Amino acid sequence: MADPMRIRAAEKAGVTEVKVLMSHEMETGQRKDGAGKIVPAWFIQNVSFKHKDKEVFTAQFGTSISKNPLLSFRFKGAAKGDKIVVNWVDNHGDKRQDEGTVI
Amino acid sequence: MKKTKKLILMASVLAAVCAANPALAQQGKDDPLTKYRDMLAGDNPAELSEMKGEALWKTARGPNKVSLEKCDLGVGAGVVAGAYVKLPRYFEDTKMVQDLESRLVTCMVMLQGMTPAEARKNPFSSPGKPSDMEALASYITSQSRGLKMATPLSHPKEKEAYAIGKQIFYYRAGPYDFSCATCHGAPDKRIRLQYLPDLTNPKDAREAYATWPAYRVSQGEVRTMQHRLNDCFRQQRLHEHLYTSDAITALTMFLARNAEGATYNAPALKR
Amino acid sequence: MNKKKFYVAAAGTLAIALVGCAGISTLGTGSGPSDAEAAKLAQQTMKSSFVTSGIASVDRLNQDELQRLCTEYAGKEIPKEVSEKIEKSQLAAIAMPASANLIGNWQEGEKIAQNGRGLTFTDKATDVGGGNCYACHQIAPQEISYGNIGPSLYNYGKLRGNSPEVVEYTYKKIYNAQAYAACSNMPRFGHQKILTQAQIMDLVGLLLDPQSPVNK
Amino acid sequence: MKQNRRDALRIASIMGLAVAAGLIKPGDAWAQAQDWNKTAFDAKTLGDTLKALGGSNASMSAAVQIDAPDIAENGAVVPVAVSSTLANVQQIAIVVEKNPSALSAAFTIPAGTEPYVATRVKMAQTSNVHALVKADGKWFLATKEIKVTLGGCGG
Repeated sequence: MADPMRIRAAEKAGVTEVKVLMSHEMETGQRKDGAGKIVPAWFIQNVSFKHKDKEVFTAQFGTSISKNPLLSFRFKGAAKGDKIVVNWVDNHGDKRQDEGTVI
Repeated sequence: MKKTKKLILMASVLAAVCAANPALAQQGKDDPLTKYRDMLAGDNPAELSEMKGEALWKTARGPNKVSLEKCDLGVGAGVVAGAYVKLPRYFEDTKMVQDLESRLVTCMVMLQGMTPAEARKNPFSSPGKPSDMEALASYITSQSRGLKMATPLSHPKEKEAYAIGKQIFYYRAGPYDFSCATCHGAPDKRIRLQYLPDLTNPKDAREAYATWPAYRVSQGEVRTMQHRLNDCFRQQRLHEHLYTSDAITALTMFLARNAEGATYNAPALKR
Repeated sequence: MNKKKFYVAAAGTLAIALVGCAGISTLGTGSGPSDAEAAKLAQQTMKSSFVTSGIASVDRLNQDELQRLCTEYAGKEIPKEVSEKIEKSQLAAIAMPASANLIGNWQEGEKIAQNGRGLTFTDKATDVGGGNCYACHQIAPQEISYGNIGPSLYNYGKLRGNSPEVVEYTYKKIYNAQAYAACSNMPRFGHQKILTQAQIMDLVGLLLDPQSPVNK
Repeated sequence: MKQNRRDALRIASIMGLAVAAGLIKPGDAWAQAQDWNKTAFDAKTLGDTLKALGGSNASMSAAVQIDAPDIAENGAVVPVAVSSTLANVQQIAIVVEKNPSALSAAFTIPAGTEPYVATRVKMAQTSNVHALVKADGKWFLATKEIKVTLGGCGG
């Protein structure tokens, strides 16, 4: 099972900056293992951010996003104490949902 | 009067020389990597490892199905806060000087009932094979952040370890004739574009020790002091040391003690 | 752990705290072992702590005479008779190639200078190793990622020309830097069989060939 | 077209019922509903990437900014941030020209979300990095070269 994300969301003057670190190998499908065999691609493909059931940001990733991806964006309309729900799914269908609180 | 002025001037020049921090020079305007390092700062994937390590610390594991929450890291059973800045140290129960990872092996064996081989099974992660040890070390070290390095040097075994570590630091061997001091014995040196801490200089020694373990962006993992030294020996073209061996503990003792007074700030983020 | 004992330990720790600008070599080890005792203990400790791994066998810990002397004088001034003895013996051990022309292919030399692999416990015996010259030296100006443990070699040939003396010196210096500078940090690339004679000649080419980017 | 939309709505409501009935966890339903633009991620060039994202041409614009270092100490982790002063930004994409798959990531920016994103990409070698921004239905572009250096002991 995938490990939890670290979610930070801070509101300042009406704008909330969200920063998320996701725990994932993000294998490119280009790397060879010790025996010289190609390690198949394994990477997060979709990330979604919701605030009060409204999607405020989505991302599609390719194989060239760094291991343990960082994603940061800013949106308006959240208040301190609100929840941000983050979902990701990878190309194996593995997924993870975590929640952060706006501070 | 004139003499006094001259003395004051000399003293201030001396003070300035003492204060000149090679670590700051690394972040000078002329360092082309300043922007890269600045942009990475602040969002450290090591935090994922810290979270994982905390959960592992509290999870009942091993044949005895107990957590590590009663493990004595040197500052009392179960005390994690402030433990790392006082390691390595002599432990009465094992009659050994131990660093963090060596001590964790002891706790996994004594508390959780693992065999030493099980406890040492996967000290360094590789892609797809995460290491519990690295996660535990991330969590435990993070609980010393902001504290001053204060590795004890009073027990005869601690003094012996320090003295041995110092000898190892200067020991030249292998096909490259390298010692630790080859790369870490002079100020303001670089390999490629990476600054090398001068570990014979207290300022650098403090800064270097206080920033391990670190999330290595080149490896995508948190690497511990054991891994750092293991890889230094590899690059030195020596053979492989045993995980948590006495030689590594001694060298770590030498480095930790020379970092005396440093404000601990890890897990850090490095190339 | 006994609490009282701990406080005593802490007090001892404070007493040995670093003072001012003092270097680490002055840090007291109190009643710890003497340097000579510690050196002996260190040998034993290392022997019991290292294992043969891949191509790196435990005998790599055994020092030759030069390594022993350079360890002994680490951080100290080397007496003149010692450094002269080292340089003389190292110079005498240099093997010159059969070829009269020591200036090899600079393009190959550049690859060798870039390559930092070889002889570690994760390398294979069949891997072709490099010199990793850029780790310590500036060489061709196109490579911006270079170290500074050694001096800049940019314009090496332009500044020195390529007389037979310069060519021979350059070959021998790469082959065994200790022949000219006792206890230098630079590996003895030929002497320790890190590089082949042909590879060293290619590096001579990189440094001395007028067509090499080093001399442009 | 209308029919499709109605089907989509019906599927959405069925999914909603399944979630409500506890048959599917919210994450599952979400995961199954995701689109991943395979054509765009398979593209080798900036032009093909743009086409796959639904654009035909993109004009260079000073209103698109790439914040990234000139030199990266390691290609495995290169910080890149894209922002824009254009109005009504709908999408942002990051393209690394010399990577085997040029498109690193594509982002949607709904109304109320600022035209800004920061992430970290892998770069196989020194390359131009492009930021594509779709605003008011048109595509704009900014480009920056990032040098990737060799680092460390090299072994």
